[in-house]
Amino acid sequence: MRLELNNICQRYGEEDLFVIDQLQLISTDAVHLHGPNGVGKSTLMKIMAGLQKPTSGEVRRMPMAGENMRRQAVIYLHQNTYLFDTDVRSNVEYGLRMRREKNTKKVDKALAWAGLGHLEYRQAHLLSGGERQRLALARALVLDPALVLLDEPTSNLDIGSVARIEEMLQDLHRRGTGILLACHQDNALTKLCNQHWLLAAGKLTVQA
Amino acid sequence: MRLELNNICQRYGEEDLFVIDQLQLISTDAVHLHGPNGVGKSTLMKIMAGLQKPTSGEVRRMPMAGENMRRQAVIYLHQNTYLFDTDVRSNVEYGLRMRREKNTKKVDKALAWAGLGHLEYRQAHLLSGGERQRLALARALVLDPALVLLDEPTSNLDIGSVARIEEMLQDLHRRGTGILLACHQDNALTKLCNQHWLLAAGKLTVQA
Amino acid sequence: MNDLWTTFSTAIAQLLSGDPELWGIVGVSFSVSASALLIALLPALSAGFTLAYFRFPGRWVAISLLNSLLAVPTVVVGLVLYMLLSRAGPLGDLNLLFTRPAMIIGQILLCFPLLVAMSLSAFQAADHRVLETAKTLGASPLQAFVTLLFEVRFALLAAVVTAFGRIIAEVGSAMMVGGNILHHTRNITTAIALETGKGEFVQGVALGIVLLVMALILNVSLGWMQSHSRVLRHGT
Amino acid sequence: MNDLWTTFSTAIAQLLSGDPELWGIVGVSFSVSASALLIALLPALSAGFTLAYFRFPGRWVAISLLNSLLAVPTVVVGLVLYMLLSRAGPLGDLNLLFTRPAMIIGQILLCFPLLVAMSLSAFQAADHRVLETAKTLGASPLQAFVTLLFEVRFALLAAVVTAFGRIIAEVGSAMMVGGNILHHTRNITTAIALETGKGEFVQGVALGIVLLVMALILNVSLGWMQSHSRVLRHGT
Amino acid sequence: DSIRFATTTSTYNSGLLDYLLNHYANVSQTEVQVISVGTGKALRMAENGDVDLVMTHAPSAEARFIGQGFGIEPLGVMYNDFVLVGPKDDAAQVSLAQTVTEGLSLIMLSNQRFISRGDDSGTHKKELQLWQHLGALPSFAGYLESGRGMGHSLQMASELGAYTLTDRGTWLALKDKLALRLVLETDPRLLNPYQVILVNPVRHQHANVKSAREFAQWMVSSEGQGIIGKFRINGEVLFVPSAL
Ligand SMILES: Nc1ncnc2c1ncn2[C@@H]1O[C@H](COP(=O)(O)OP(=O)(O)OP(=O)(O)O)[C@@H](O)[C@H]1O
Ligand SMILES: Nc1ncnc2c1ncn2[C@@H]1O[C@H](COP(=O)(O)OP(=O)(O)OP(=O)(O)O)[C@@H](O)[C@H]1O
Ligand SMILES: [Mg+2]
Ligand SMILES: [Mg+2]
Repeated sequence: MRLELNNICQRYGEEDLFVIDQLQLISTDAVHLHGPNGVGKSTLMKIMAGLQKPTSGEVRRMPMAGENMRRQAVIYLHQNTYLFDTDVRSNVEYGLRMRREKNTKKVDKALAWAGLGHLEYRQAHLLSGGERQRLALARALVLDPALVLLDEPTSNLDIGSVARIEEMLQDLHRRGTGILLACHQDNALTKLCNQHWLLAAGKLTVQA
Repeated sequence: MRLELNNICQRYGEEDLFVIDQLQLISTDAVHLHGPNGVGKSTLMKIMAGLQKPTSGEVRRMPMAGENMRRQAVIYLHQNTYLFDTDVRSNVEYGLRMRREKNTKKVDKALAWAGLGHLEYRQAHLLSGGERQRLALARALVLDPALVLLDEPTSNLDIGSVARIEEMLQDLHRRGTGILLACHQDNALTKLCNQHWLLAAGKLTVQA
Repeated sequence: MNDLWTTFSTAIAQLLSGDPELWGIVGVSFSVSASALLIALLPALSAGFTLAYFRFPGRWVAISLLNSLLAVPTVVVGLVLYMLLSRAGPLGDLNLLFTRPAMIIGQILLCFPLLVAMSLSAFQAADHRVLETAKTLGASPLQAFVTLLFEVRFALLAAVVTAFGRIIAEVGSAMMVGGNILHHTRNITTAIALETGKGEFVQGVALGIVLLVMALILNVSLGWMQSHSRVLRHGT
Repeated sequence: MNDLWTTFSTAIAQLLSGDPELWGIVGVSFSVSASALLIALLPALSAGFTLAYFRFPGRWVAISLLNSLLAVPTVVVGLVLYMLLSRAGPLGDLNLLFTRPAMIIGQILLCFPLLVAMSLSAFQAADHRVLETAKTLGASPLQAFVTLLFEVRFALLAAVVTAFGRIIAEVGSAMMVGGNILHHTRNITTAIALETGKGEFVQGVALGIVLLVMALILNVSLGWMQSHSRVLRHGT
Repeated sequence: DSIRFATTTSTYNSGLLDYLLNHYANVSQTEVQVISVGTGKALRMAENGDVDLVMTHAPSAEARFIGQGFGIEPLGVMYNDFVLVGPKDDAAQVSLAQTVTEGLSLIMLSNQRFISRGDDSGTHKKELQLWQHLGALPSFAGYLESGRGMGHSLQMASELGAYTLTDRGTWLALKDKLALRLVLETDPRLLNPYQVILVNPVRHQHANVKSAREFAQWMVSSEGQGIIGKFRINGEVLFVPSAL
């Protein structure tokens, strides 16, 4: 999967938030997106995920040679996670249910991996900040996406959880999932990235 | 202001979340509360702020000698901030309005300090993650509280913002505000703390 | 009120003893209103959704009109429908006047704007991230819609209960296009109107209480379901 | 429908030319319903709030009863009130029967359960952090309540619009305790009932449309205010 | 086979029709579906062809209805009469009056309350006609237009201590519940004749004229007339058969 952005411009009212001529993200990338608050990181990611239309410009998704197209293409993880008003387990099952897949083993694995196995029947709205964050990750990653756009996924996580997620992402990435990570801190997760993008003053700079 | 907890026990269903025999927080403290996800940090802070009744035990607030009691006693800052459905400025003014205080200067200062001066008339629900976080801090700190309980206040902040908030808290603390900070990362803010509490496995340990 | 109590207990005793006439009347009320509600529900929810999530020219006018339609008396809706269904009217050949299907159509017209208005308000209050989360996790537009319905289910339940109340309690349209014909189109409210017209107020109130009791049974079952599936929401 | 159009335009022309009889009837409708709504509003919101945020024995029964009251025909409410206000009734000495205050009381009884039910649903859908945030920032319980009202204002507006629709469109209670006395208690809906009874169907519809137009004016102004104070909510 | 029969509330609410139809069921398979509404509404429904026959008591409106070709074969079925009722103390002393005209003028001159139905019904038309004999339409302060049916107007008169004109049937059916008494009756001007009229099949081909005619004929037959004459409430005769 290859995501291509051409001549993207996002403007609110009179001001341009950012202008990006050319950008691409492919399944073998692992990118750390950073930049000051309010610069437009979340907006950019939502545009890339197709959840928001940019003021102008186009976003294209293209398959890569020999790719399995059954995989959910691009998943965006909200900075501030929304959990469905059911229990933990059925939140994780959500995406699978949408594509009419029943795979108890996958769900169990994701729950265990997110450290939520003992909470599987707790109502999601009761969870603690970190538990919510981990549930949202599990819910996305169980779908085995081609590209995953993570918006501050570690903001509420303890160090153990961060390490666990790093492992999991590493594994996904090795199996061919592209990763875009917006994150203010430097931690195990950002170290996993092989590219760094800086969004600042309305411009995106691709760093080493 | 002195906050005293006696024989607090919080239980959900069959399980005790935590049991704390004795704990106190005074205006000269600056405490870093840490512990793994889901251990009960947020719950404890809400109990201390009087927003939630513990299953058993009592929370007492006592004035200290010569203290100015007009100050808003204890403020809890949600881990996941709720902003009122108005603009940025009137969010900051909220607490002052509640105590019928009109103080444009204070509000201006808080806005400037939070780096939101240029956004003062933007609708709060449009803000970015970091901007929300800073607005919530400004809204609380403008009230000059005796104790402030901050639940992951830096989770969405860039490094510059963290530094700015550290400065501000330092200033408040010097002028007599007690601070309790739940935070998973170690950063400028946690370094400001002179006490460390560890909540783990249902017990609170006060560290050096 | 002693009077009332006797009549009411007689009415309930009649119900319990299976008095076919009274049960027939109750049956007309509930079957007509339930049919109307079921038929109107999905189109109304879709309309509410469209108004909540799509910006189009005339949207604002549509919402204002909708709210205003709530202020139209049921008898006026009945009158308009009567004029359409009357032999002298454009749809006279359908032979629907003074039948239950005509009553159902009237009640559909009555509950539709209410359901749209209330579901619109429910959808507007819903978190915008619901649809975004559903979509990004691979839900089709229809699936995302269903997810949204689920997330706002309590508000929708309130809408359904209110709409049901509106139509089961209405008399204007039922009288106008149903005709209050015994054994055919007489329902609880037209029967009440009849009794009241005769000066049999107590009988009227007793029938009203029968309706209340039936609604109570319905609501208690609903409430029971609800209270057994719901825990209060907290925020951290 | 040509017929209808003529009558309707006559009715509107009468309104515009300041026909005192028609304006008088419109005035009774709006003043009675607005008074009822204003009086019922605050108690109803408080009741809705109490039901949403406090657990007490009987809460669940109260909610079920409330929802069931929505299914009680307006004429039954009118009948009960009639029996109370009648000379032979316990409140006969107040001499309220067949006056506007009696109509107002009837409509208060009618909109109260609806307002409670809908505000309850609005409060339940509200984020639990609203009250917590208000409290922690120093709001008194009353101030926190007002903050909550503000946060759910769109849902409450929907409740008010629906309740207004219910009472301005109702005829049962107005007829029963008002009595449809010309120049005194005749409002739009009882006038419609009268015209309909005469077989003047078109006149009835025209009056209904007058009501619709008045409601439309009200709603358009409300909608205008709303659309000029509201931007769509996004989530990041 | 069924027919739709629109009739005034006064005949339906008194129970006469149920009584009559119970007997008719013995002699005919035809189901008679009764729609009881005001005179104006009944004639309007017949005009639209939504019913097959009507029975009303408003001679002038009926004449117009037939004249315009909406109805055929009017048959006088029965009559009862109107009476003046008023508060128990009869403050205007109407009971001393010899004629209804005199009674009404007493009410007007003593400015007592009078409830007019104001609904264009047969009763209302009769009342206006009676006032006309006094010269002008009434405009005294006590004259209230209720705009409601007979039962409700009687209730209102009772509540307000007012006079009103009512048909005897409704009065007999309700009088136990009212704080009113009969103050004037048996003036020839107070006669209240009921007619059945069939819907004109030329205008409405679908109308079930055959069964409707059968039913109308039965009502004016000696059998039907006998049954009407036997109908009583609390031992009092309500309707006098007039076809034989
Ligand atoms: N509809 C809108 N109108 C005006 N401004 C808007 C609108 N929506 C978003 N914004 C602004 O756009 C900016 C970018 O928001 P975005 O959430 O993309 O920032 P971000 O880079 O993710 O910041 P953070 O690191 O704080 O999460 C913010 O300043 C926000 O207030
Ligand atoms: N009503 C409830 N019933 C059962 N469990 C609950 C309830 N409310 C909260 N919990 C559980 O209590 C635990 C403590 O939650 P809390 O938010 O206090 O944790 P925390 O220490 O703040 O975690 P984090 O670091 O992730 O924010 C969580 O596991 C949560 O699921
Ligand atoms: Mg962001
Ligand atoms: Mg927490």
